[in-house]
Amino acid sequence: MDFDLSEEQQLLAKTVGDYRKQRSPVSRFRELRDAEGPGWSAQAWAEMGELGWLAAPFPEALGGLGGSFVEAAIILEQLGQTLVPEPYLASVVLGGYTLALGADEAQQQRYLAPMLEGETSLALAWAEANNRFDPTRVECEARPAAGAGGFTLHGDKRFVLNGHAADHLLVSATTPDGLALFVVGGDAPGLTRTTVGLIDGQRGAHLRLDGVAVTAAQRLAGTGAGAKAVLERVLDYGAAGAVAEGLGVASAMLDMTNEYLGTREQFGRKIGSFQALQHRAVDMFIEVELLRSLSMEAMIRANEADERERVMAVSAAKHQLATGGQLVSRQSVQLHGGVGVTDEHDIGLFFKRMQALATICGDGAHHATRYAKLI
Amino acid sequence: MDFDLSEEQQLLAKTVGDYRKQRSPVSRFRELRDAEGPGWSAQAWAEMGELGWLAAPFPEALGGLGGSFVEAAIILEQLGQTLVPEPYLASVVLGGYTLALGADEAQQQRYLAPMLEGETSLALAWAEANNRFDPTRVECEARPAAGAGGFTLHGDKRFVLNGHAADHLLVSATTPDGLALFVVGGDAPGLTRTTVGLIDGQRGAHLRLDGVAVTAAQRLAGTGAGAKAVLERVLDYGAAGAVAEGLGVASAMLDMTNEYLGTREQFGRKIGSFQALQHRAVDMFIEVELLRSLSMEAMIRANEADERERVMAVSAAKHQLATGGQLVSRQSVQLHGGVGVTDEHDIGLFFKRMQALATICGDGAHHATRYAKLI
Amino acid sequence: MDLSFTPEDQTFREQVRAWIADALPDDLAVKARACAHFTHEEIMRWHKILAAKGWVAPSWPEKFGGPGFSVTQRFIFNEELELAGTPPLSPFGLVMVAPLIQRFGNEAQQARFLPKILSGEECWCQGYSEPNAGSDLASLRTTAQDMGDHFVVNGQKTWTTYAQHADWIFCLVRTSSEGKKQAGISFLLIDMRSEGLEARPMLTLSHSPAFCDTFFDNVKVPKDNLLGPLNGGWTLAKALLGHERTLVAAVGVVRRWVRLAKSIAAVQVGADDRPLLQDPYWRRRVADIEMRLRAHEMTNYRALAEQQKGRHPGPETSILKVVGSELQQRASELCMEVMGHDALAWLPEDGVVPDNERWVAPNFCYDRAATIYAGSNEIQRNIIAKHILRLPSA
Amino acid sequence: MDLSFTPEDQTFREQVRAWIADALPDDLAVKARACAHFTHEEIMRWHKILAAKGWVAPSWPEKFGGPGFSVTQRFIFNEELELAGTPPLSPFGLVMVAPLIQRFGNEAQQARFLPKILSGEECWCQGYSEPNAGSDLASLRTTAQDMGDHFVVNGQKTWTTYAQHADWIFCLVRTSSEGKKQAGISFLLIDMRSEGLEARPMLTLSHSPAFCDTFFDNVKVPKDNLLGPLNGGWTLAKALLGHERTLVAAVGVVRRWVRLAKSIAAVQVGADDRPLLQDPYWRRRVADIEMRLRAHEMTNYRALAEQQKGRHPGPETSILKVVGSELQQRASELCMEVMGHDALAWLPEDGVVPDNERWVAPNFCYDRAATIYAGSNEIQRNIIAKHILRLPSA
Repeated sequence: MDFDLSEEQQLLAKTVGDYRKQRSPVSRFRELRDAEGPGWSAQAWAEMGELGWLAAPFPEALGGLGGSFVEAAIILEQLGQTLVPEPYLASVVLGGYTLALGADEAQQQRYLAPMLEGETSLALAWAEANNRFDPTRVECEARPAAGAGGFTLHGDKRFVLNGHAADHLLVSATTPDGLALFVVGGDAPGLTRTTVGLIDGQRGAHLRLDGVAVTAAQRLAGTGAGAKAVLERVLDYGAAGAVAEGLGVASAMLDMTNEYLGTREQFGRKIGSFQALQHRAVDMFIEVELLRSLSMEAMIRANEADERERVMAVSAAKHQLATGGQLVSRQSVQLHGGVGVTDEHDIGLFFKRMQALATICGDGAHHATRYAKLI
Repeated sequence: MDFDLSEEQQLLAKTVGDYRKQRSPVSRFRELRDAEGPGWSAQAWAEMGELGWLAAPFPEALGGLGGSFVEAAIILEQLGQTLVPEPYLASVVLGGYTLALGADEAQQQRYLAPMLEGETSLALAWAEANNRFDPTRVECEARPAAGAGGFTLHGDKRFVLNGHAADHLLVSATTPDGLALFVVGGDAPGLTRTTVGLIDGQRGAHLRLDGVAVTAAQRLAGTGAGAKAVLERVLDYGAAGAVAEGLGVASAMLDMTNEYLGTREQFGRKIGSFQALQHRAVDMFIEVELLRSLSMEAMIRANEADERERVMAVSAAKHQLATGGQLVSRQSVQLHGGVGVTDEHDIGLFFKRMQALATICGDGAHHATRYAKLI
Repeated sequence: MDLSFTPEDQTFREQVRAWIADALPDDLAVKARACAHFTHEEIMRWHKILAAKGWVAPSWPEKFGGPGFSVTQRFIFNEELELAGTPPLSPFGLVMVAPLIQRFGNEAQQARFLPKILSGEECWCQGYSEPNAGSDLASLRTTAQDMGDHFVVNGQKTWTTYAQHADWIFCLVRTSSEGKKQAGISFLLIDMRSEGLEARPMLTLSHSPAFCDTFFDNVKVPKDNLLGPLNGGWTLAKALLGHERTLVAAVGVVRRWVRLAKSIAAVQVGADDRPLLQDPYWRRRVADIEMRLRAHEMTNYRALAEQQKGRHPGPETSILKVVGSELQQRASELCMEVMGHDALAWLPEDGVVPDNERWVAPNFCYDRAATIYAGSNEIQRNIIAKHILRLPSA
Repeated sequence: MDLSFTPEDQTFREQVRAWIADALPDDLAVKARACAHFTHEEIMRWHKILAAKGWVAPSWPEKFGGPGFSVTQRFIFNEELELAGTPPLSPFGLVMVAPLIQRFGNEAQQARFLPKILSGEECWCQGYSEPNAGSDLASLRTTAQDMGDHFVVNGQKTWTTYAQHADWIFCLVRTSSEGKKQAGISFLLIDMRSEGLEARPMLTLSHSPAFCDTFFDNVKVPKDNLLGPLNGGWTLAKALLGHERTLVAAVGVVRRWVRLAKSIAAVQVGADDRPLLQDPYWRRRVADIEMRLRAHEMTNYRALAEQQKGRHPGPETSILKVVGSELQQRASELCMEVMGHDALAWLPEDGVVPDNERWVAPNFCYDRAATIYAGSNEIQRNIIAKHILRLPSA
């Protein structure tokens, strides 16, 4: 039983922390949000590649730095604290792990390696109109094409994180022999990407696949139960990643709120001296600490292939994000009073990011139901 | 739209209120609880009969005073405020309404009339081990006996309120042609009554019916769907009655707690001056007022034969008792601190009565589920 | 006790319903069904339709142009407007300043202001809060200096809702620094086109410019525009607080949000391929809110019944703001939840999400203000603790 | 980071489990399975069995008779005891006063008291709270007057748990009225058989005589029984508070209650003729508590890991009491709920309700104290606000 980070991990946390404070404060997120464009910077992405953050969690055999998901979680928690907008969760966790677990070596070489360098970015297209957070219920079809093992893809994908900007999209579809995953280029003929504004000020895309032709080499090596297992594991990494980033968001909100309580005056006193507000702040603190505990467990157990252990740890953590994390978020706005509901104050940006993270990779009800099946 | 009581009703509330303050303070309940015996006094019951309280809600044709269920609710709210232990809910509401709705004239004359005078008391035996608050799922059997329409009753009934003391027990059982209700004398051969201590310090009984012989005249006039409809309506009266009594309990607890907050000192100040405790008291006040609103609606709609309107009003109110009422109860103990968890302080007696009332005639989960089916 | 409506009330209800169905323009009816935000122009268009019918100010006395509704009729009327989802009228003129002008204004002020509020010719906004006077309203610093025949106003108001559309603003200003801080406050009516007055719209969490920072730089205000006595503004503010309380019970809003949640849940498919609304878990979630809404509605009825009998509002009215605003948030949170992935969309184009989901996310964000404005819920709880429960002060 | 146990730890766990299965007397094992209350006699019987094995005081240093467990072993050991549901040992001697005697006592005191605590020959209770000093402990009024070679103690303690079974009581008493009220308090060890000392048992909500009013009427206490410095008792009290905090995390209790709720829900039949545990609503209710318990357990592990490294407890330890006690209440409330009608029964005879339900109602009632004792949760929140969040004082 040891909750300490290794020295390397502590250094990583510090490096990312320094970077986001100096190079990517909240004002940077706000500028990118309000500007035309993808909402994030390719240059910053390339820098993250150079710094090794994108490769950190992957084994050396795949071009990674030999870390584990813990490294990704450490980075995400830091990025959450100033709302760094680069698509770490979408591209490294959802995209990267899909390739790491589901692709063959050639595919990893071709699609994963350049992403780890920060040269490209990825997206995972799994959500559909009728699958309510279950990645294995897929209406998108992969119809066998004439000739050597190719397919044409037909259907719609929704709310694809980083789908508007990704160079390569990983798309789930049903083949005659079961669920499969395909790599599709962002500029593939027959693919229409509609950029969708998200509640947190980031962007995503809806995809229309109107007979997109893919070759056998674009189908990820795993098939049938393989692709299903890959998707389930990847979405657990995604949920644990959202929890880690959400922990960063929640702890930043708690700090901002405590700071506000200690400076704002009404009725001739600091409002943080009012006992009812103090106890509210304590309740927020409790939820942050419980979220931290479960985030620690989830970032370790997300690596486990054993389904029960993994699912219970990840779902408990994601549910805590959607309940405790949301409590912190909503009470932070409340305790900021009038300024809290303006777009001018940063607290609202965190509030919206928390709302998005609570939904991404399954909301609280979804994860609680999943947990309840295993008790 | 009028929420005012009539002059007669106001007078009734005042009369009952004066009686319970002067003649039945909480100390009387405590004495009866700690003494051997049924836990209530036949003499007080006879007095209540003389005062007309037992007859108040029933039509004149049945020997009543021509009021409605509103009168019963007014009386119950008052009785709740000092935990008056006489079996008004069990005998007048559950027993009385079963006879009023389900019995023929001769049966009403024989069993209801003396109860309205306070000469006898009644009990309704509907709960069984496997029916989870649903009175229409009955395992108790009524087997046709040789000769003129009689039956023998076989089976077990549980947690029969006032079942230990009632002169006549109204028992549900399944006949070959459907659900039926029977009147059984407390001393009937084949009937075993086991007195069961209840959490609130009152008593009830488990019944074993081991071939209890009943004649055709002991079967209530309604049969099949009739008995089912009667039971469902009666349990709605019972639930609304529990709400009214629970409102009395909750408002007494709020008053006691406010009083304590205004007198108890710690850290050199009245503890009621601490803002966190003030806001807690406000939350209790809110729940009491919401309970009052729903109790008003339930006491009127309980009379409606239309199932949807009646069920929604009654179930919403009972659910509020089990949530808001329990919040008031639990926070009252909390705000009393150490003395609150001793048996010596009255607040704990109210706490236990609230717990019992929240369960009687269906708990919060039961009523919420019932409501949810109708939305 | 009687919870039913009379046959006359029922007839009235049918008349109102038929009239709304006929009078509400088609484009507004479409938006009403989608729980969309209405623009200022749309709101004022509906205001004028109601005004032409004589129904725009149901609570005004007849002598000022009210329709002479009984309290029950007012209740029915509002309920029908809410059920139809008609544009919510701006309350600042009709419901907030007008009753004060009626009660505290002189005849000249009544003649000058009331008809144009009624007709919709002039819109109002409220100048109360300041950057350092939110919950602690009496600490306001905007001053009005007495210059003989006029005042000169300097300072800043904030969170002035829709000031950018307003013709007039009613303000609390400091006219004296002597005595208790509540004692030196006056109530001024100020023309928004005055020189030195500027309203700068500010974005809210819903990304709509719902309120402004409003700056006063040597703004001249005629003495005629003082409402009520000099230094007596706090009394007017407190009188208004009572009005606001029933205004913010938000029964209609909550009911609309719950209905919306159900309409979304009837379409969104759950993990078992059934619509969420057929899943016991989601039915229970809806039921929990509906049961509490029912309790809140009954409490609101109790307050209305008191009003109808001309009695002082009972303690139950004090909880309306708190319960209503908290329910409003719960209901819009539920709408977000039933949407699943669609809750991620922000101000989406046509077709990105179903029509009835388009406005949920901004509503959800904007609703965070419900527990803050009109006296934050913390302040409301302080007031109840002190004035209703009479708990001791520190 | 590593959440696994070493192979050595696993072996230790198996040894402990096997020993308990063997050593726990049959009659106690039966009660353990039913989550029954254990009597004082039963608790002390188990104490002596553990003492004979050398395992009764896992956290004591070896030089005083501790078994030399590592922190992880202590954790595993406790977990196994909790899983087996063994009688909960009285904490007052072993966990509360003993560490203070070890840290603040002189050699004579250590030799006099520690061996008898270990063996179970002497039982202890705690004399802190007074009728007017509950949350505000420093306001205590029980006095110890210095008579040269002894003190004379006068006053009243209340909520002294199981004082009727105790041989000794450790007390906070006032030895000076000068300076801050915390400054004049001393820590005395008092023989319960002293003349003038009387413990009157008081019934709790669970109807068991769990605590006493304890009266001191000119009780003579030798000077040798002063623990720590004169007027330095507050330091000892604060040191003890840290101990209590991990004691009241209540992880084992909550886990036992949740397991009990599930065992009841596996038998109780719902409206659809299925056991409640197969109904998604009740599974979700259990899951909600289990998920929060998981968070609480992980937080407790974090605190243990800090302790293991010999570091000061982090801020996470401050929340253990609050979260644990609130979970404990939620879990016993859930037990009551799944029982349906059976929740009405009070201390039932054999056969009235299933065996595993018999003790639920008194447990539920007694658990109301969990958020009150050992520093009420309101006091805990005050402490966190001040010392962890460093929020300003009024």
